[in-house]
Amino acid sequence: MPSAVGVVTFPGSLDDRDVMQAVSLAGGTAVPLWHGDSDLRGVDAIVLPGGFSYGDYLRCGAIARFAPVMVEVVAAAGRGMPVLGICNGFQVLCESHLLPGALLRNAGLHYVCRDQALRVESTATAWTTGLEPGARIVAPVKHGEGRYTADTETLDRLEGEGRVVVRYVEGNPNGSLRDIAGITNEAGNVVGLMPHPEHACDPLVGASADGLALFASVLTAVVGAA
Amino acid sequence: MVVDVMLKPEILDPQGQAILGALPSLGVSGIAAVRQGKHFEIDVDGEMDEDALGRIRDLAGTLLANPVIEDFALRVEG
Amino acid sequence: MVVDVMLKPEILDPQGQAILGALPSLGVSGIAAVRQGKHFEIDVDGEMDEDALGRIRDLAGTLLANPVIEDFALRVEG
Amino acid sequence: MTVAPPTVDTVANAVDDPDLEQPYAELGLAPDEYARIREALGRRPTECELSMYSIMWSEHCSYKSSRVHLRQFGDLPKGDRMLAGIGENAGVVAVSDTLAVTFKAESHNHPSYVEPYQGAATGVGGIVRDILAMGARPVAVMDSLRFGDVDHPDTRRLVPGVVAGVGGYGNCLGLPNVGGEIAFDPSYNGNPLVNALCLGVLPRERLQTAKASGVGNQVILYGARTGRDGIGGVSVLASATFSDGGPAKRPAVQVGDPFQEKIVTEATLEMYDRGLVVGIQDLGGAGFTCAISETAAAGGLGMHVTLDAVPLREASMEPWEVLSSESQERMLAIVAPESVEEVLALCHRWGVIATVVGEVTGSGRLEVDWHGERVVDVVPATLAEDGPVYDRPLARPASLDALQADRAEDLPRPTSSAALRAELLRVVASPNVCDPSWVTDQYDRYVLRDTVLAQPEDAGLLRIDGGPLGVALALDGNGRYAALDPYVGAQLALAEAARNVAVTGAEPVAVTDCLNVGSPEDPGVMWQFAEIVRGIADGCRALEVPVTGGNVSFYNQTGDVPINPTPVVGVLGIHSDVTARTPMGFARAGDAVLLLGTTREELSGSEWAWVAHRHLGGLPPAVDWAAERALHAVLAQAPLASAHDLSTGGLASALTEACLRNGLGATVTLDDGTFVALFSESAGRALVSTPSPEAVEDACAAAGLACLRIGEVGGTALVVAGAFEIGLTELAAAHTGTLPALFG
Ligand SMILES: Nc1ncnc2c1ncn2[C@@H]1O[C@H](COP(=O)(O)OP(=O)(O)O)[C@@H](O)[C@H]1O
Ligand SMILES: [Mg+2]
Repeated sequence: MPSAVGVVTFPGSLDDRDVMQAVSLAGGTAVPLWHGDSDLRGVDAIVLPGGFSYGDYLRCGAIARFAPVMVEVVAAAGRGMPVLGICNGFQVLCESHLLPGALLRNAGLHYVCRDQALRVESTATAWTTGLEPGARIVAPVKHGEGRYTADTETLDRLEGEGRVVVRYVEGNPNGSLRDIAGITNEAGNVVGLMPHPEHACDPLVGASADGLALFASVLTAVVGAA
Repeated sequence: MVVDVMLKPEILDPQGQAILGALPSLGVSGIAAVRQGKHFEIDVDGEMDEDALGRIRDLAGTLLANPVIEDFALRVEG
Repeated sequence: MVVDVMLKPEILDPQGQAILGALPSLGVSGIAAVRQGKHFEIDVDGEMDEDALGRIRDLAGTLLANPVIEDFALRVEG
Repeated sequence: MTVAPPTVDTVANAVDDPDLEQPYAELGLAPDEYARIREALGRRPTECELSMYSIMWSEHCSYKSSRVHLRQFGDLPKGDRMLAGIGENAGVVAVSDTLAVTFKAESHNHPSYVEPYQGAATGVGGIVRDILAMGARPVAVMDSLRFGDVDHPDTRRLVPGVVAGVGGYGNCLGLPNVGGEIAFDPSYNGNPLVNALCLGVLPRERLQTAKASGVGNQVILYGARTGRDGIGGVSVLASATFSDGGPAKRPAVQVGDPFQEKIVTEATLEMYDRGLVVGIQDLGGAGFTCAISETAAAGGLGMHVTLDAVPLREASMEPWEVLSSESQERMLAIVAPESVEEVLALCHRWGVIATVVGEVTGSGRLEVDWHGERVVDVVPATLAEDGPVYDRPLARPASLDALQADRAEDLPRPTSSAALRAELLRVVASPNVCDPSWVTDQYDRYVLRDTVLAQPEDAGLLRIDGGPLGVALALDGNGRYAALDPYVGAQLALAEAARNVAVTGAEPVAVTDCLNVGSPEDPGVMWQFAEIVRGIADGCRALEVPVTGGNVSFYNQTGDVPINPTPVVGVLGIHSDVTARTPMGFARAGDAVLLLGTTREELSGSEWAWVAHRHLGGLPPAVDWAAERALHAVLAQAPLASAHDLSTGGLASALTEACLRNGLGATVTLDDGTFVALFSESAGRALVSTPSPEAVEDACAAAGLACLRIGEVGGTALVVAGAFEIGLTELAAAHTGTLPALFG
């Protein structure tokens, strides 16, 4: 039986079905999870997808963080379950303190949707073992609040511990400090990314096929762990 | 100098509504209404005199707020 | 009850910068700095006592502001 | 403190006090219209009824000035794909045995001028609800935008707000934006145009109707609470010019809540999936009044509504305000009594407020109560169907002869290769031809994972049902052409949109339109309008495609100066295999470059004439429908590596875009008359590249289409042999720099 990847739907989640399709393309089983349920339905890994949870009116991810399902997600992350937050999901992970720092309004003040070149900085996370260290990959960014910010000490620690997962290259779309596009926690099971790997799985409808490796990585990771 | 900009009372405030809607799941009770607006802190060169006040009032009514949907309030602070 | 939330001073505020940058073309001079934040007006059910104040302070520190990047100030009004 | 209930004008009052003076003129009703209302009721209307008639008989809702002309669209052959057409919320077109798509464009011009962000945002929200009401899942949006001169202060204010509003709403709703247009012309200085289009997909059997049928069925209002926003919007703001609206008129601007719309959408789709809906209607520009009177009239039965049940934002609202409010993100569903609980529970799960507000009755009347008193008692058809119809006077403007005689073909032309090169760079940098990424990068084009082509491609192309089936969409217009000749200008808009769909390899099958003009009370404007409708109808007959829906926006003028008449046309195409779509950019070095179609000396109304001389005069390019159809046929069959339509900016623009798309240069030879070849805007043409030029030439010969082999793909420059060359870096700087420099 293929490994089960849960995809959480908050009110206002948008890329939830897109992530489920990407999980299936990678050979996994996608399981929908509902924000209001305190039940992870036996999944092996979790994705918090992109979108505008609760409209993102207050601060991106600020309200979603308090959804009942997040109590379970935080606990599972603590037990080492792979968790990936994409875009709004990354914002939720920061708001939940599963990842350090915060994502602020883009420096250019506009929402930005573009195909973005990235450099793979760490392949030591549950979600990136299938990528080549140092590789240039392309995935879309599409957000208005993706400027990664943390204090200098935190940034230095992230760099020092190899926890910057991907970095923007050939132009920084949002003014993120140190061109950071994605980070991981100390254990390497929780990853937050502003770019959208689920929109980089099939060149017909995405920016490239480079993102499929992230979903393949986690399927390998959970099979290996089982 | 502080300028607070709020949607006019008869206009829908989706942001305030979203916050109000989230309170029960946070276990917060006893709050009847929340409205969200913008808050600007403006430092003026030189004296904060009548003239400067007039300029900030103009700015508030043109750039900071759209009087069609928003009200603003000025306050001297600090 | 009013809560004002501002980005911490060391964090770049592009919105404030953009407003400042737009002033010359509007013919406004004499403004040294602009920072933009959020302003919340909260109506409490019943008395505005110590207890209610405590609840709003908690709310401000958990939901309305993100202490990683923002500071907040409380003010009783109206 | 107890507040005395507001005194309300009841039906009983109206009978008792028949001579009460009523403010019908302030509500936009003419004296004879008021007389007709009294006649229909056999008494004076109540305050609530009067506001309902003023809304339903407004230009926006009743199409009273346009209806006599729009009939021509209804008379077109329907073809065998159209499942629903004009008169529905949106047209529906079958795309397979099981699936259909629905699409429509609508304007939100006046609100966007007053509050650019919210005006544009609620424009997107409104058209999305129309699509939802047909039973479809909305899957994509497009936007067509027009602003005044780039250096006009209003333009500076409006562009960033409108673009952020279109993006803010669509992005938050999770709908990819797959195309549109942006244009600048001084004729829009005081009156921008913001037109939005939405596309939806539905299983054919899920097609919904806006009918209140089945006596005893319950009427459920769901979505946002009703507030005091936008009261009288359609009857005042959308139907009058700004100059005659003093500050006393309450501006009808609403604030949109895309998050609310998203949960309303999901809740609605779940109701459809579970078969819970008998009839459905969105609450659009005319709010609750329109929804209850149209569903009641369409059902041919009656409806009883308890207004007190409507969830309000402000308890102090009066009944006529509740009836007139334009609060966004609301829907009305007709539901069988046994399904009510399930609908309410489903809405609750999504966080959507839902309330039973009435019941379908057999009375034949629309009856509305407030605090136990009857405030409305009318035959619903008198509101929804029996509004006034005007055959307004029309007159070809006398100034048109002089305008048409002032031809751009007679203007001075560049006399050296260096000057020609410089003019090409100016044309491709012009705000109407330049790269619009500053706009389109603010829109999500990936969400939903079905976008095969989006901007900067000529058309949006979406995968349907997992593929290979797809639909293509393009939205085009050109107000300058229409100013020179509205009949031809409208046809050019149709021809361009159809061509943009055809270059992807899709077959154009259906049309929607958004007709933006000045005041219908101006006979010159009314003539333009009539010519536009006739042009589109004749064009559709020639292309054998139906008009499935559309929108009319009158009163686009500043003072008594109308905008350039601006028909914006949307064309839907079906693509049988999206994996074989043709993109716009040159793909491989060594491919042959061909120009399909005939280039004539057609420079009037062109971007060159405007950029080089700020000139508008003469006759627009001619439309040859047989040639357009031949071009469509070749584009669908020939082995092409790329295909790009020629329109504004002519071959100069098409070559620039085809080269820059993938950073591949080209060398072309334009034998006779390089200047005309580069800047003419003749219709019916496409720039293609192919590894098999003979096969393309054969296909053109078979179709009777002119075809010129003009060069070859390759290198890092655009080379016009014997004239000049421009490195791609320089070309890109010119093409992409304009909007960022203007708007930041
Ligand atoms: N306001 C807009 N919204 C979405 N897409 C747009 C908008 N304006 C332009 N586009 C897209 O940008 C591309 C280039 O636009 P344009 O130069 O008008 O193309 P063309 O002249 O070929 O019709 C097209 O893909 C068009 O759909
Ligand atoms: Mg085109």
